[in-house]
Amino acid sequence: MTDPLVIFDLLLGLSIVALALAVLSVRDLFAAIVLFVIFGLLSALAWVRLSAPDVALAEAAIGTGVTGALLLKTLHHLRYVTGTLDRPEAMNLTPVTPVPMPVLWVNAAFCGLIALGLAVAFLEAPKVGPGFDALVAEAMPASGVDHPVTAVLLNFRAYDTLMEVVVLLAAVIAVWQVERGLSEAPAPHLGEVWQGFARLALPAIVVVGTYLLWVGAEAPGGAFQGGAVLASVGLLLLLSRFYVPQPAHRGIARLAFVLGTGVFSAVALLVSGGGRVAFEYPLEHAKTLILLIEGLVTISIAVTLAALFHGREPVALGEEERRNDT
Amino acid sequence: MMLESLSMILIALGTVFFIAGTVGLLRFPDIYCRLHALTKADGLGLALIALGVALLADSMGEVFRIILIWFFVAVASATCGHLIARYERRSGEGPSYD
Amino acid sequence: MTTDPMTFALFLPLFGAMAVFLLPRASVAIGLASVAATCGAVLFLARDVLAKGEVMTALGGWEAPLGIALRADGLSVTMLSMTCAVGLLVSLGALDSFKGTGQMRTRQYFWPLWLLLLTGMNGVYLGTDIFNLYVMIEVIALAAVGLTVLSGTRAALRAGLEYMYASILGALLFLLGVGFVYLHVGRLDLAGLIEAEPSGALSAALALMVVGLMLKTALFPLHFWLPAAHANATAPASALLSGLVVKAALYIFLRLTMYMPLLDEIMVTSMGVLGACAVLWGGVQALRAERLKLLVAWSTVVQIGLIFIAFAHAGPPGLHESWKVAALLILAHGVAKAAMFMAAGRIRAELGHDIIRDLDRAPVRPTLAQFTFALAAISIIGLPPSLGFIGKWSLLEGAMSSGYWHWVVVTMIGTLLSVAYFSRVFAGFLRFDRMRNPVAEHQGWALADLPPLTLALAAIGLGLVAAPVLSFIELGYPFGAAP
Amino acid sequence: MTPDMIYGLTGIAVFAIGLAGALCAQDRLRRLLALKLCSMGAGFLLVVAAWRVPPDAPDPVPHALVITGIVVVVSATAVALALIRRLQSLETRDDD
Repeated sequence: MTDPLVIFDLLLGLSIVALALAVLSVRDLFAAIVLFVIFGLLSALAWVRLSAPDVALAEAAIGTGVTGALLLKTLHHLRYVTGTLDRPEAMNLTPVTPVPMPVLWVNAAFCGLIALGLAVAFLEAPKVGPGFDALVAEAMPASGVDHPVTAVLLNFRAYDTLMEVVVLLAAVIAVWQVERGLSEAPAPHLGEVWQGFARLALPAIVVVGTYLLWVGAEAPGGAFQGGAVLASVGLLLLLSRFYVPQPAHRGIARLAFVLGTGVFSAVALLVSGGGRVAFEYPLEHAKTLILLIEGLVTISIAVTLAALFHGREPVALGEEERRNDT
Repeated sequence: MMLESLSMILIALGTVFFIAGTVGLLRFPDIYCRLHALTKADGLGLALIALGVALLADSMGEVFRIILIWFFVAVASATCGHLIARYERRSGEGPSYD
Repeated sequence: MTTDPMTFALFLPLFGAMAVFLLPRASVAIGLASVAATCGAVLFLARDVLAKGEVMTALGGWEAPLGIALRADGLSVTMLSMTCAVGLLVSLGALDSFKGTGQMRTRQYFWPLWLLLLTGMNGVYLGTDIFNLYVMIEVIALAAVGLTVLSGTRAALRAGLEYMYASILGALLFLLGVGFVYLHVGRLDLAGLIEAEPSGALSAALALMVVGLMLKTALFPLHFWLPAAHANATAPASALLSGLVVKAALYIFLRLTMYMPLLDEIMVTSMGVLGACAVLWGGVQALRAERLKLLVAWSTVVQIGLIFIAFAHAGPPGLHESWKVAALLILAHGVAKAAMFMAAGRIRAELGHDIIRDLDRAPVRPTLAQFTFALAAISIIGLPPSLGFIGKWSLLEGAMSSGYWHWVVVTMIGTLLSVAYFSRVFAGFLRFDRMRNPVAEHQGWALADLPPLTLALAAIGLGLVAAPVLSFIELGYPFGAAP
Repeated sequence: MTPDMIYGLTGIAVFAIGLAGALCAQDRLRRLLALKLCSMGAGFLLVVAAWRVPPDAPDPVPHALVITGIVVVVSATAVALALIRRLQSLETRDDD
């Protein structure tokens, strides 16, 4: 008990658990989403305490920021569809049959037991376990970058990262597929003050996103955090109607979605040969290649996240019907 | 040492403002009063904390970034306050004067 | 450029998916070409594995604990070949299912999603790193959900959402398990797990990962999402989901049990018991199903249960043999079930419905599709000389020789049940007296019947070459041949 | 009492809460939120496992894994939300 910050940790941990409970128990869905966002931000704070600033940034930008926007947009759409847009008091969108109390208790007891078992297993495990520390430290000079997390993401475990971008690509294809022809809820009109704010914020966000990407080579930051921040540019543009997706833009959007994955996998394949395997960047070009991949992946992530927020594939009105008729 | 205690005092003062804002959020009767408490107190609280942290910064670059953060948070929270009040007024709930 | 076939088996479908997404108008040509090219890469890989037993590539040149390695042995090449071959035939079948301009958008989305699915599955079969496996099952999950809801009907969307929730939860349980593995072992490659000492954290990790995989592969009682999802998807999607996708999680499960020898009598037996419940419950539900595709979907639940019984049939001491029986059944089911779903889709397309009770009143007789269905059913019921028969026979033999008679009883009951529920369908196929106004010019077959027929014939024919298939599966087994 | 212990238990608690919610929540959106809680719990465990006593830098590999996990989960969330939107539109239209 030497460190007074332990009290802070305890308080933070308890608030996080309390917020998690509140997210599930509060009746209003809007409140649940807002509480979830707060929960995410406090978790990010906890991760800063655990000296994981990269993860905290990613969580705040993607796990909380973009996800929160996605959730709120969906809630708006659901309220529009069910005609409860102007009745905030209509908290549940669909009539929900309450779960009987005994079921709730059994469920709680079951999950409590699982938590107990996991907690015992966790406390039993070595305090500071073995890890990759030594291996990473040894391999860092050959990685081409100075920041360990970036080195792991873009070099040592680049294969994982490529597949992660593939997951994003799969998501945007699936979303376009699911939402084809879906009518859109009208965007709320937000007024001049907000428009002014958007004009001020847009260039600033671009700068911040680019900075995060650039600084990732030697300090916390990188493609994913930068991409998420840049995605918020897209969100602002879409919300403020400075940009309205047009059917004619589909081709370029598709290109932007696959740009990161395409260049990443092409580079991975092209560097191989002559005794080298896929993903094995030659040391003298490693930094350049990683920067190239990161930059393009950032663009793809930003566009993809913004497209996930927008949802539907922009299809000309009636195009779907026309095609079905012929 | 002097600088450190000064920054401590500033941060503590900022925290007091945040607590006052939170109390206002919980205790005030309608949305407009709550917004008033929240935005005022938080704006000032954040400014004090930013000042306190800036005193501890190593370089001018860091000070510059802290000022930027303060500026954007202030602008964003002002816009948010405006949006909330605007939504409330449009949905027909005027301020209550009793 | 590298000449490593494993890298190509991963990258070819990925490039194909991107090209198809960029050029939707050329989707059919590019899609078919990519699947065929992937088949070629797998053939090269099979040649390498035959020569060397196992093949490894450390991606990025970083050796295993730090980097991620690809590894192929007999089992993984068997799974890869099944995936690619079944995938190619389903792709050919999809040409007919999604033809016409009205289906243009469905077609345009089918191809990129299916190629991403192929990427993910190939990644699973070549993966050696448990976190990488987590990312791969997520690639599979998103693509599979996209395929489930391809028809866009309300029932399909509902089923797709349930499937999505089950997938996310299963993957997150697996991820938490990965966290516990790291906590205890400090590395994430499968090979590192062998040397790990047993501990609470490792048991927790194993339990979490196994439950997550059970949810993904739909083992009773975590099968709730499967029947609706597989029954409501379009025919090619159902064939892919039922024949291939559930096998990815099963494969990871088999791998984990090879590298994480923590399984004791209780755990293995409880797997078998859950499998037995799946066989019985799924059988009863299949008997009650009103629609043909729903019946086929329930039969998938039964077959998954059977695979788990096969895994457990000789207890922990027999694990080094019983995984082969499980692998054989996985292979048999993958081929036969894809054929069956496509045949069911063809029957539905010809009849306009797939209500089992009304099969015998149809004005048309899609004879070849019905024949294909019956052939696939032979393998799934387990009649000689099909591959399903060989699998079931080895199961029964192994269980009898190790004295686990209860598994014999359950398997026999399951077989009888499957005969019973498939008979409902055959009765509809074979009765002609209730047919209304037969359409004279209907030929009874179409070109689109050929891909499923090929698959069904393969399911039967593979039984005749079961011995070489078995010895191929054993190649490069990490713990050598049976002691 | 060290930070890793506190936050490790926090993570396990959050995962269990999310699991309970995912098993019995009725509302579709709420169930998704519960699953998101599960993902955060798993993230906590990995970040905690990477932690080293302060002068030592934490292990960067789990950090990279959690970042990957966050992106994967947001993708899955987006697809689930699209399904929810589409489904609600279909259901409301059919009810009329």
